[in-house]
Formats: sequence, C-alpha cells, structure tokens
Amino acid sequence: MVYWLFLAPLVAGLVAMLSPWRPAVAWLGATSALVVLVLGVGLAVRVEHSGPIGSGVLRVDALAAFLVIVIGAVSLLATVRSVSYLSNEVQAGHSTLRHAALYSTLVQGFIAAMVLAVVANNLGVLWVAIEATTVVTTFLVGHHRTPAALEASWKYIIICSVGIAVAFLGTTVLYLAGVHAHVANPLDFTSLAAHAALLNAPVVRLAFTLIVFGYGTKAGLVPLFSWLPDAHGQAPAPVSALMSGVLLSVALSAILRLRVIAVSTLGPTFPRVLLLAIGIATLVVAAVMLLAQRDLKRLLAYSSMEHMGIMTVAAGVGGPLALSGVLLHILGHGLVKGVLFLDAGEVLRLEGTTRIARLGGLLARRPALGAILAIGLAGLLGLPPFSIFVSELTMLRAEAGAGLWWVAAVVLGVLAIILAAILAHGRTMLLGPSEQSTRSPVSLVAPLGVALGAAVWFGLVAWPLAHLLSLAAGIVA
Amino acid sequence: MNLASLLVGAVQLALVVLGGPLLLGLMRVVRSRLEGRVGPPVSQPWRDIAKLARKQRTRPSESSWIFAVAPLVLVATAATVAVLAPLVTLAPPLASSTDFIAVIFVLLVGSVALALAALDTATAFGGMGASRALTIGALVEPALLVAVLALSMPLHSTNLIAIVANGSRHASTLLGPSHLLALCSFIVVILAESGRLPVDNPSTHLELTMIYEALILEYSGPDLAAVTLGESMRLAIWLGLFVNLVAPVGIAATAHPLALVVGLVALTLKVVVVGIVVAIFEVTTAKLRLFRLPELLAGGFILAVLGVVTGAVMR
Amino acid sequence: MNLRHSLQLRHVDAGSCNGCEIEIGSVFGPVYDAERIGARLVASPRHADALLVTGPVTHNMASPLERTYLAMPEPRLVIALGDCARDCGVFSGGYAVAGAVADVVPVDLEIPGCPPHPDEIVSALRRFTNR
Amino acid sequence: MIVLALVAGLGVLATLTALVPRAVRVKLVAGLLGLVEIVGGATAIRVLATNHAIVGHTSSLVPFTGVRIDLTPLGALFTLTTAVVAIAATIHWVGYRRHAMSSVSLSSAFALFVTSLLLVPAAGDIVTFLVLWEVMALSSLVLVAHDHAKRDETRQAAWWYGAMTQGGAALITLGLVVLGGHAANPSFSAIAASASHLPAATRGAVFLVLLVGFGSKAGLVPAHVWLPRAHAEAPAPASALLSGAMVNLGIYGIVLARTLLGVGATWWWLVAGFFGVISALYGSLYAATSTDLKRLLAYSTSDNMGLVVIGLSASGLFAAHNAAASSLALIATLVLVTAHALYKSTLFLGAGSVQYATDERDLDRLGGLARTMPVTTAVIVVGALAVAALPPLNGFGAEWLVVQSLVHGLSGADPVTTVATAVFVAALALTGGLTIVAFVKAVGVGFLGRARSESAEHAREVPVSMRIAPAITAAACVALGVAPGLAITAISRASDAVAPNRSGLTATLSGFHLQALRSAVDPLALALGAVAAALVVAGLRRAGGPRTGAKLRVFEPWGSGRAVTSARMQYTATSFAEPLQRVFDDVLAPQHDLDVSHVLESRYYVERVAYASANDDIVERRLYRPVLALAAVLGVRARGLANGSVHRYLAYGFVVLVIALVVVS
Amino acid sequence: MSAFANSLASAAVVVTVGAVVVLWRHRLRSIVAALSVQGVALAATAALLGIHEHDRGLLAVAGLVLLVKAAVVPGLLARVVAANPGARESDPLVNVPASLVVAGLLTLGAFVAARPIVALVGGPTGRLVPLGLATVLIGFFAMVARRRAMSQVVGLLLVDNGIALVAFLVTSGVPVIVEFGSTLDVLFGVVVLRVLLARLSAAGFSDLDQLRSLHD
Repeated sequence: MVYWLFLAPLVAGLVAMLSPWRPAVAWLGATSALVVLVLGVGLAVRVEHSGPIGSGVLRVDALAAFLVIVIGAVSLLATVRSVSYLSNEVQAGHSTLRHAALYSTLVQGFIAAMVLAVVANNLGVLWVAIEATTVVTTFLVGHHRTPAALEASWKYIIICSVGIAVAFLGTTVLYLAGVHAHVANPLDFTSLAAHAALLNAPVVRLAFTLIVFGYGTKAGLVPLFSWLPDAHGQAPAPVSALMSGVLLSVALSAILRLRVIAVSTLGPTFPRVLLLAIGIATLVVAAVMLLAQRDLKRLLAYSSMEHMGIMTVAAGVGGPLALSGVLLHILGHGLVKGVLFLDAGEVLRLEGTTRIARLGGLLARRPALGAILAIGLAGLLGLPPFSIFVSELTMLRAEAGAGLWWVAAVVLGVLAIILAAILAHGRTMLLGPSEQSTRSPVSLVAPLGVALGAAVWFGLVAWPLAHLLSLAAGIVA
Repeated sequence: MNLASLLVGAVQLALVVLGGPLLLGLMRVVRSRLEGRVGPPVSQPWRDIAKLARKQRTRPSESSWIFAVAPLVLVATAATVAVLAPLVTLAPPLASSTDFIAVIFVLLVGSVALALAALDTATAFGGMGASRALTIGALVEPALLVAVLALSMPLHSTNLIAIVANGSRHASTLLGPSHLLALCSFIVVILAESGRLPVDNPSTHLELTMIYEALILEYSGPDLAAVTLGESMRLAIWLGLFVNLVAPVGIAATAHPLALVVGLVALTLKVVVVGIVVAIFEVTTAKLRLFRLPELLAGGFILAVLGVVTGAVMR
Repeated sequence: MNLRHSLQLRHVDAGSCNGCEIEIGSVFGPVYDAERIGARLVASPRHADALLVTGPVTHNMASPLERTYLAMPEPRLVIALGDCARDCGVFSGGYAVAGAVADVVPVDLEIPGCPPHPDEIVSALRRFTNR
Repeated sequence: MIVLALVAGLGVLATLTALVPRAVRVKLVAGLLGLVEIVGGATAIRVLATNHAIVGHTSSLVPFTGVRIDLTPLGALFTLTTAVVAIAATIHWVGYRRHAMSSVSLSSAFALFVTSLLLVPAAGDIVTFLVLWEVMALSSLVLVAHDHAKRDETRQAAWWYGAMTQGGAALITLGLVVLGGHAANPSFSAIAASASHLPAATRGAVFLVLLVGFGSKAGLVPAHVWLPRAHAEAPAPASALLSGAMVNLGIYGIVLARTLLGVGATWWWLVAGFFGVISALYGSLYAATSTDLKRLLAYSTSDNMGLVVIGLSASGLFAAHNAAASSLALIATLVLVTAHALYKSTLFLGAGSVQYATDERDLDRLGGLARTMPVTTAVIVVGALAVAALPPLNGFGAEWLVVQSLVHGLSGADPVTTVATAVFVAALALTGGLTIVAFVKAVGVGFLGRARSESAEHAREVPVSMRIAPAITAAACVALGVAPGLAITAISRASDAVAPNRSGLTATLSGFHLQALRSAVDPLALALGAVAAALVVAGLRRAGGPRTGAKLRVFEPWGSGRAVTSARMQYTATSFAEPLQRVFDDVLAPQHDLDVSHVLESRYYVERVAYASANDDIVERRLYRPVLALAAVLGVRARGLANGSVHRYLAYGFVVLVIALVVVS
Repeated sequence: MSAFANSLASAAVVVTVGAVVVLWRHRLRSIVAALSVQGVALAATAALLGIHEHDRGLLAVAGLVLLVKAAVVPGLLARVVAANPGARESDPLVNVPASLVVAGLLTLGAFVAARPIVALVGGPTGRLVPLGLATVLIGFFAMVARRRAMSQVVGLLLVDNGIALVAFLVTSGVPVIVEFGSTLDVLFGVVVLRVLLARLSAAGFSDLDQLRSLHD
C-alpha cells in the first residue's frame, strides 16, 4: 500500500510529460492528488487500527499517514485550481502548451517527492527526497520565465541547496554517531531512535545543529529564510500554495523526527534551547518584515515563516500536547495558506498586481475574492473557528504547562504585533469604496470555500482526526 | 410612615414653602440696608410670586415638553426633600430612608431639569446658563460627596437623620476637626449650588455675567413663579440642612406638637441668622471670574478630603 | 391692573441720549430706592410687567422695541419715560427717528421731563405698585 | 447543557440562515435570534432561580480539550443582561432597513455576535472561553467594519478595534494559559482549586495581565482607544451590543480572575482601582467635551466601566477587613453593570434611530428632535437621566450602593485603604458631575431647541420596531429604578458565586435597605412624592394665569429683540463644553488652530479668520501614535533585511552557521 | 605514519586547497579547473579508503565521484564558461587577500568545530575531518563573497565536495545507495543550475548584484 502512494503521481506525471497538454491532463493531476489523499486516509485508518505499516526504507506510522493526508488535501486543492490556472495562462498566451505540460509533470514530481519525504524511514532517503523537492520546484518557481521569476528561482535553488547540503553533512555526522554506537542500521529512524541513548552526545549535538540548520532552510526558518518570500511571490499560485502549505511543513516534520533522537541522546535542554532560539528568531524576523510589507504574496510568505516559527517554538518545548498542537497546526496552516495563495493568485490575474496599496476596496470590487481573503487572513491570524486558533492555543498551553511562561508571553506578544500589522494591511487591501462590483465564478469559490470549511471543521470538531493526532504526536513528543 | 410623621412632613413642607421666599426677601433686605437703602419688604418675593401666578405663560416657539415640565420638577423635587429632610424634626416620614445622597440627587434632578429647559429655549443665553451652571455643578459634586463621606464617618451611614441625630446626641462630634472641615466644604457647596456670591450674582442684569439667572430668562407668569419658589425653597433647604449639621439645637426628636413648635422656632432662628450672615458676606465680596471658580471649589474639595483623612486618623 | 406691590420693569433704550438712563439709575439708587416700593429692573421681557422705554424710537430700534413688547407676558404695560419717548423731543424730525414710542407700541403711561426727575419717576411707578 | 447546546445550535443556524435571499433574510435571522435570546435568557433565569450551575463537558467538539460548560449564577447574570439587551438590539435591527443592514456579512456576524455574547459566560474552561471570546471579537469586528466603503473613519475604527481587542485577547490568553498550565486540567474549577498553590508573585503577575487584558475589553483607560471609534462607527444595534453587552464581559473577566485567583493582595486592587479612577475621570471628561453623539456615549461607557472597576477594587480592598462592605461593593458593582447595560443600550439604540432619521451624529447638526421624534427623544431622556444616576432611575440605585459600600468600607480600614476610598468617592462624584454635563449637553443640544441642520429639521420618527426596541430597555431602566427589588435576588446570587454575601443588603420591591448601616433608599417613594408634588404644582399653574386672554402664548425665543433668530444663535455642543474644557485644559490639551488672513492692502483689516479646535484623544495622541510611528519606522528599516542581495541572504546563514558550529562544539 | 595515512591526508589537503584556489583565482576558467582537480582528489580519497578497507562499494563510489565530480560537472560548467572565455570574478565582494585570511580563519574554526568528531573517530581518517569541514565553510564563504553566478555554483559544489570528504573520512561513506542518490541529486542540481545559468546569461545578467528586483 505504501508504494501505491507513488503510483498515481507517477502515472499522472508521465501522462503529462508525454501527451500534449489539455485540461483533462490537469484533471488527471487533480485525480492523482485525490488518490494520494484517499490512500492517506486509508493508511491512517490502518495505522490507527494495527500500528505502523512497512519497515526498512519506507514506513508509514501515524505521523506519516497524517502528513500524507495533509499533502493530499493541499495538493488536491492546488491541482484543482491548477486546471483553471493553466487554462487561463494558455488562453492568455502567458504560457505555451509545453510549459503547461512541464508544469503538470513537475507538480506531480513535487507531490511524489514530498510523499517520499514523509514516508521515508531512512535519513538518506529523507534527504534525497527533500533535495528532490528543491530541484523539482526550481522550475516551477521559474514557470513564468520572467526575469523576476528567474531571479527567484536562482535564489531559491542556491540558498536551499546550501541548506540541504548542510543537512546532509548533519545526516552524515549522525550516521557516524550511529555507526560508532554499533546501531544495526544507522540511517534508520526507528533503529536510531531505539538506540539513541547510546549515541555519542557531542557528535549528536553537532549533527542536530547542522540538521536543524539545513532542514530549517527548507522550512523557512532563520537564518536562511530569504528565498521564501521571493519564491512564493514569483511561483504560480498553486505552486506557492503547495510550497507554503506543505513543503515547509514536510521539512519541519523532518526536524520533528530528528528532535526525538536528539532529546533521547542529549536530554531535553539542548534541543529546546536551539529550537526556541531559532523559532523565536524566525517569529521576530517575520514580525518586523510584516510591519511595513507592501506585497500581498510576500506578506503571505512571511506569515508562513511566522507559523513555522510558532511550530518550531512549540516543538522546542516538546511534549504530547505541544506536538499535537504542532501537527494540527500543520494541517490548518496548510489549508488556509493554500487557500490564501490561490486567492492571491486570482487577485494577481484579475487586478494585475499584488501590491497592497493598489488593491484598496477589494471587498467591494470583488466580493468573493475579498471575502475569501478576509476570512483566510482571519484564519491565518489564529482566530476561531479556524483550527489554527485551537492549535496555537494548544501550543501556548503546552508552553505554559512546561513552565516556560515567558515563551508563551513572547510568542503571544509577537503574534499580537503581527496581527496588528496584517490587520492594517488587510484594511488597506480589503476595505474602502469601489465603483463596480464583479462576481467570481463558482469554480473558484467552491474549492477554496470547501478548504476553509475543512479548516473550520478541524478547529471545532474532534472527529475524525483527534485520535490520529494523538498517536502521531506520541511519535515525536 | 404614620399619620404623625405625615403631619410632621406637612409642617416642614409648609415651613419651607412659606419660609423660602421670605428667606430670600430677608437676605435682600439685609443687602439693601448694608448698601444704604431701605430695600423691599421681606415679603417682596411672595408679592412677586403672587403677581406672577396671575400673569400669562409664554413659551418660545422652539421649545418642547421639557420646557413646560422643568418648573414643576424643580418645585416638586424641592418639596419632596422638604418633606423628608430633618429640618424641624428627626422624625419626618420615611425617616429610615432619608439618605443624604438621595437628598442631594433629588435636588440635582431639579437642576438638571432647569438646565435642559434652558437649552430647550433655543436661545444663546439659555445654553450659556446651562453650560456654566452644570460646569460649576460638576466641580461642586466631588466636594459635596466627600464632605458627605466625612460627615458619615462616625456612623458609617449616610442616613441624614442618623447623622443629625448623632450630632444632637453627642455634641462633641460637632467639634471634631473632621466634622468642621466637612462643614467648611459644605459652605462652599451651598454658595455654589444656590448661586450666591462670590459664585454668581443673583441680581445681575447683564446676561453675559449670568449663571443661574440665564437659565430662566424665558420663563414668565406662573412658570416663573414656580421657578422662583423652587429656588428659594432649595436655598432654604440647603441652609436648613447646614444649620442642623452645624448645631442641631432644638430639633424635635419626636413628632410631639410642643417639640415641633420648639423645632420650628429653633430652625427659623438658626436659618435667619445664617441667612443674614450669608447676605453680609455677599455684600462684602466681589464676584469671582468664572474661570477662577475652580480654585474656590477645589479648595472646598480639599477641605472635605482633609476631613475624611483626619476622621480616619482620629479614630 | 393690580400689581400688588410688585412691578418688574424691562428697560429699553430706543434711542435715548442717556439722560433718562442716569435718572433711572438714581431711581434705583440709595436715595430714591424704588425697590422699596416693589419695583425692580429685570433682565428679560418675559419677567417684566412693564416696558420702560426711553428716547425717541430710532429706525433701528423700532423693531426690537416691538419685539420686546410682544415677548412680554400679558397683562403688560408700557411706560414712555421722558419727553423724547413721548414726542421725540428735540430729535423730532431727525433722519434716524422713526417716531415716538406710542407710534410703535401702545403706551399706558407717559412720564414727561427732559429728563424726568427721579421723584417723578418713582411717583409714576407708585401708581402701578399701589404703594 | 442541552439548552446551551440549543442556544449554540440555533445561533449557528441563524448565522448560516444569513445565506437565504435578501427578501426574507433579516426577518428569518432575527426570528431565530429572538429564539436564541429567549432560550438563553430563560436558561440564565433558571440558573439564577435555582441557584444551581449548569455544568457539562463534551470531548467531541474542539480537539484535545473538548468543550466544557459551567454556567454559574455569576455567568447567568451576565447572560441574562445580554439577552435583554440583545432582544432590544434585534428588534431595532429589524426596523433598520437602510444602509445595507441586511447584507449577508452583517446578518451572519450579528447572529454570531449575539450567540457568542450569550455563551461566553457559560464557558467552563480556558479553551472554550477563549474560543467563544474570539468568536465574539471577530464577529463584532465585522460589524464595526460594516460601513467601510463609505467612511475612512470606519476603516480606521476597524483596525483600532481589531488590533486592540486582539492585543487584549493575547494578554487574556497568556494569563489563562499560565494558570491552566499549573492546573490538572484547563477547567476553571480546577484552576481555582490549584491557583492558591502558585507563588504570590505569579498570581500577582497573572492578575495584572488579566486585568489589563479584560480591562481593554471593558474600555479602561489607557486601553480604551478602540472604544470611541468602534462604538461610534458600528451600526446602532451593534453599538448597543458592544456597549451594553460586550464591555460587560470585560468586567465578567475581571470578576472571573478574582474567582480564579482569590482576592489576593492589596496592591492588586489598588492598581485596579487606579485604572478605574483614571477611566472614570477620563471617560467622563471626554464625554463631557465631545460633540459626536455616539463618541460621547462611548466615552461614557469607559467612564461607567471605570466606576464598575472602582467598585470591584473596593470589594477587593475591603475583603480583608470588612467582609460586609466587600460583598456590598461586589453587589453594587453588579447592579451597576446591569444598569449600565440597560441604559447604555437604550441610548445607543436611540442614537441609532437618530442617525437613521437624520444621517447625523454630530450634536451640532442635530437639535429640535423633541418635537419631530418624540418617542426617540423620550427614551433618550430616560437613558440620559439614568446614566446621570438621577433618581428614580436604575443608575441612581447602583451609584447609591457603590457609595454605601465605600462609606461602609471605611470602618476598620487601614490608612492606605482610607485614602483610596476617599479618592474613589471623589472620582465617583466628579465623574457624576461630568456625566451630567455630558448628557444634559447630549439631550439639550441634540434633541431640544431648534434644529441645527436641514436633515435634523426634516427628521421623521423612525419605524415602529426602532421605537419599540429602546423603549423596552428604557422601561427596564425605569422599572429597575423604582423597584430595585426586582433584580436584587438574582444579583446577590451572582455575587454569592464569587464570595459569600455578607452585606446584609435587603431589597423590598421599592428600595434598598442596609440594616447594619441604618441606610436605606426608597426610589419609588421619592418618585411618587415628587410626582404628587409636581401634579399639585401643575394644578396650581393651571389655576393661575390672567383672568382674561390666553393663558399660554407662544412667541419666538428672546434674542434681545433681534429680528432674525436662527439656529446658529444657540449654544453648540462645543460652546457648551467650553468652560469645562478650559478648566481641564492641562489634561485635555486641545489643539487650537487660529488662522487670520489679512486683506492685501493693509494688515489692519482682516479678510478671513479660520479657527479650528480639535479635541482628539490625548492618550491616543501621546501614547499610541508614537508607538505606531516607531513601528512604522522599524518596519521600513527592516526592509533592509530583504534587500534583494543573495549574498546578504547567504551571509546570514554563513555567519550563523560558523558561530553555531563553534558554540556547539 | 603510514603511506595510506599520508596519501589520504595529501588527497584531503588537495580538496581543501582546491577550495582555497577558488577564492584565490579571478578567472572563472581557473575556478572550474580547480573544481575538477578537487573532484579528482575526492575520488582519490574514496579510492584510497576503499582500498584500505577493502570495500568494493566504496571503490564504485570513487568511480562515480570521479565521473561526476571530476568530469561531468566541471564539464558542464566549463561549457557555460566557454561561451565567455574571458569571464572573470573581477570585483569580488570580499577582495582576495581578505578572502584568503577568512579562509584561514575558517579552517581554524573547522578544527574547533570538528572536535567532537575527531574525538569520536580518531585515527588517520578522523584527524582529517576538519579539512572537509573547512572545505564546506570555504565553499559557503565563496558563495557569500563572489559576485558571479558561476562562482556561486562552484561554491555550492565546494560545499558538496567538502561534505563528501567528511562522509568518506568518518564513515567510509554513507551506504552506497545513499551516496549514489546524493551524487545523482548533485548532478541533477547542477543540471538545473546550468539551465538557470544559461537563462541568466540569456537574460543579460552577468553579475548577481543585478538580481535585486525582488526585495521588500
């Protein structure tokens, strides 16, 4: 069943590569995402009932199943929107059929790489998968072939490659520790975790630092975060949605898994200090960058940094409660951020700009787009009934419960500043008068609405995720 | 509340209604004499009221029901207080709920009604009077309530009867610094509330210097009679309360007729004395500029605060 | 009309040379003290029983005078004080003069003199206050 | 539990019902909301009547913790108050046909707002509480921003409200999670049980954080800045709810903090009292000097909440030495809260009617409405007299009780408490006086006299539902004013839920009695006496007058004989407040701008004089604006972090990596 | 010290020196050449270790490394450079003398940072780990300090080579499959980068400082 996960993207990708592009191809891509989602749900059910599936290189535990569901859900959203995105691009002449085909192929590769990253039970495979996402998405970022897109993809690949290289160095060092502790399979998560107590502490400390630095780059954490706003700003909207919605979280999940090993070797203090420092730094940077932000897509990108920072801080605190919060946050953030990037893409297509100052009166001019933007921003800012609220609150409770009330205070303070800033930008974009008012097609509103509805559902209702989340959180707590 | 206490209330009311204008007349006479004039008879205010009652009422074309109701409210609130307050006796009707604060606020209703009516006339003078009167009222209030707090400290009760009764029973409390300071503050309050010098010159004809007089420039006939009566009743009540707080001598402890007569005479004498003193003070004082009034009122407030603090220290 | 020892006066200077005003001033001063007979100057025609008009009525003051009269509650009186108020006096025929007080409002009592002696004013007022 | 689920369910249904076609939307949503309000109110009444809390827990909602319900009598009192206000607001809304008041966003936000307001006091743990709290904040934000397309002020108000309410929420969240972190579970009962084991410093810090957080919701100075903006810009039914129900929940929060943390140290309540005094004075001063009707009402809300917090502080201060005074202060506070809810919603609904009829909020452009809008004027007068604490309306009884508790609390007090109490009384008194100025101005300038603008002159009375709605709350103000006994049982049960009631306060139908203090007040008797006296005088007045001719004559206002009297000769709201503004010049620091332009030929001849005076909020100007300016500068500076240079981006990583490697090894 | 140890050390030193040369030289052609030399040295390291440990897999990896890092990747880059043979890193952000000083400091830092590994591994291989780490850091520094896109790519490859050196030294290579994967990934990466390089030069960008249109 695990291998089936790759089949659908593979087929859809091959078809897209080999056949001339037409909407049906894009629909096939959406179907593949749906298959991933359904398989994820199936895997989750099985994992819940009968424990982890598979061993060796690929292994699906509750965490992996959950992340597959997130990948499937956000991919579904992004691929469904890709259909009309590409159609519009092709019709408007911004994109040739060949480019569209390349896009469709790469998106499937992207999905497959992410799925691989989350089901990998092997540090090496994990690294390869994450490196693969970089390689694949570089062209997606550069899809528009404009100088700006080129610049973004250059910065993206250069910065991420350095980061990922450092992660590889960390992986190597960790492997070294495993070898020296005579762990049977020193690249294997499960065996490393099982024998973590035997590993050489200073080496693991070095390895963990390098890995957090490296995968942190892909997760948009300080210090190598600068690719993120550029890439998200230039990539096609569905790609931004995927990158911001899940790619960052996939990278973060790698850190989460490795944190468990670090904690059992080093005790809780070092990983906590490291992750708290990086998380809070990320939060602060995101906050100051949001204060006077001038572009909607960059705003969304920095907001992704903010959320990664929040999750990193909570991961640093650790414990089942905090990690449950982190995982629910991954889902909520993926859905809401996906919706927002797709909405921003539509805004860009219709308004010709994402400059905040030029969007005034959006709510009056394009009620549906404006409303989705408004609701999405509310969700992003951690307001109920969206699940981000519950997950943030859960993380804060965990922080306070661990006696780290100052962490909760810092996070809340930064969040309040960010909220005020985003609210100010939201006011500029959304509110105000407008002469005419245009309706938006259902094909746009419906998927985004459903996604927002799902984000609300997971914030209000425990079923069906609560058990899976607690299982998954138990793995990385 | 029984028949006797109702009767007592009626006596007090009658005293205030009849005596109020006479008090006003008395003060005018004193002023005239000090100015070297004969002055009007003491009964002149009553003569004015009687004449006004038989004149025509006028109403500005822009006014509403507020204008018509205000004089009634002014007199009615004063009358209510006249019945309830411990002026002649300690046994007025509803003695248990004769609260100092309630008395103050009931009288305040009259002031507010008059201020609203003044604004209702749609004239510049009405608005000016209302503005000034209420500004002073707002500044007077802290002094007044803190003074009440100081006066209520010995008993921890704001029941007016209890406070006065306590004074008449334990004369020593009357000489306490807390009590005296509070009463000093009370004097300032009374001068301001009833529009006497140095706060307001009640006999000015210049609209721009007016405070309380400007409120009633539009009233005529029976309305003006009611307003005049009401204001004189309020003056009488304030002075009556003051003298009973200073020296509750002779106040009737029960509703016994003889005690009532004694109380009546005692109150009348005390109020006449205080009225004369106030009139003398008025002649010898210049009116303060409007924007120097806060200094006076702040002084009153500080006296009251000192009263509370010394009261707390002395305990 | 019986005013029962109470006479509130509203004074209107309709164009006077201020001679009469000086006399009015002394009417209410310590020497003649009209207040003792129950007369008082008031600030509003609404409060007044009688309008005390001085001077010839100038064009500019004709309308205000009339309005002041109309603003008074009934019953109301008009006292024309001084010669000018009665027949314009020396100002008769002046370009600014509209006429005597009686030409504008109905006059109930005229007090002659240029200016009238305070005694005369007081005794005139006494006719209303009955004192 | 089931009834509360019903309230929630119906509320959500009403929210979703907003999607039906416009023709039936308002009526349908309002009907459902009415049901929500009635069921909510009835539930609250049942809790108060039986004195039994409704408790429940379900883990199927809200991941990780579930939903926990604990509607104590204290909460029930707030829910009941909200229900009454909400019923009036909903009725008012039905009549409010113009101004796109039937849009989907407004309808659904209104429904959600009302529902969350009703349910917040029923929350039994921190997660449930915060969820409902934030839903309340978010839905009200939509209401505040509703008119955004028309006015820039509305857009600004939306930002201020959103940012400040969330800032407050962040503080509340911090306080609650810190408490929850030390308890066995996040329920309030568990927190209350465990909080006493916390170190005193922690408890004090949490109290402070919660005080500021909830205080900002209650509009306490200096966290009040959102309030005059939001309350003024929201549509009338929403402002009524904001001021009549939502700010109360800020007070509920402070009381909740006390139930969670215990009475605590003296300094807690000195700090709270300080904020209360500042708010009361500041709010009443700005109310007295503002010329915008709704801003005036909003500032008065700050002022009233300041008084409420003074009462709470008194209760906390007296708890150690005088339990009777302490519980009396608490009861007085709750009486004041309910009274405020009623009269302030009356006033806001009335102001909404005025805005509906005239499109004006500026007092200087109103006037003369007493004749054209008699019902609205009458309810406004009732509300104004109530807020001015004049007998026999409900504001009087509340203020009387507060003063009683302060007088009573002096016995046995230490010097600090004594001084604090004197300050409280003085603040109460000055506030009372300023409030009277404010509301005489509001009524006198806004409703009496001559119409000051075209639109005020042509105003017509509003539709019947908009007349009924404020009349309901106004009637409640009168009823609870003359018969305070109607509510006192409920209120003393609510206070019992916080601390055992030892006040000895009894209430007959007509008045309050404090046996121990020998104090009592009987508004009904006062009212009856005054009315009787007024009737007698009215009869005499009728009997008077001239023998012949008309007894009443109508003539133009006396303008010193001028031929033309115009509305502009009247005192304006600005001129009315001018003496007061001069007295408090140093505090208000109004900005004057005098611009004299001379004619070209000679500077001795003035061609034009322009005079502008602005009396904007000094806290906003001196405290918030500099911080915002600093944030803006910081934001612009921070752009340098992402200046486009890939070398710089890599350098961040390089430097951090090298340092990290050296440090870690 | 054995011949193995000596030759291993020499090979490792060549790798690090190759990195320093990249900082030293201005001409892009020389830089790419240095990279190629470094690839050879890296392959030699792997081969030496393979021989020493009798590990065929490692020998195969050595072959792969030789193919990819000494031939294919430099070849790809050389073709880009060939389009503009005189291209120079004429005005680096940090000038050459300073760069070299920094490289020295970084090497010292690498010795400090690698202490835990040296302590754990020890022996002739472990002692050389700092050289690998130094290569990583110098490569990273080259990316920060060099303006040309090509220099940046080379810097990235230096980082990769450094890591590979560390990997060979400490563990005789991570499992072969992973090593294959990572090497292929590097290859893919370089292909992608080459495409981007081509697009950059097509778009007229020669200097990375011209890529400043995206900023806040």
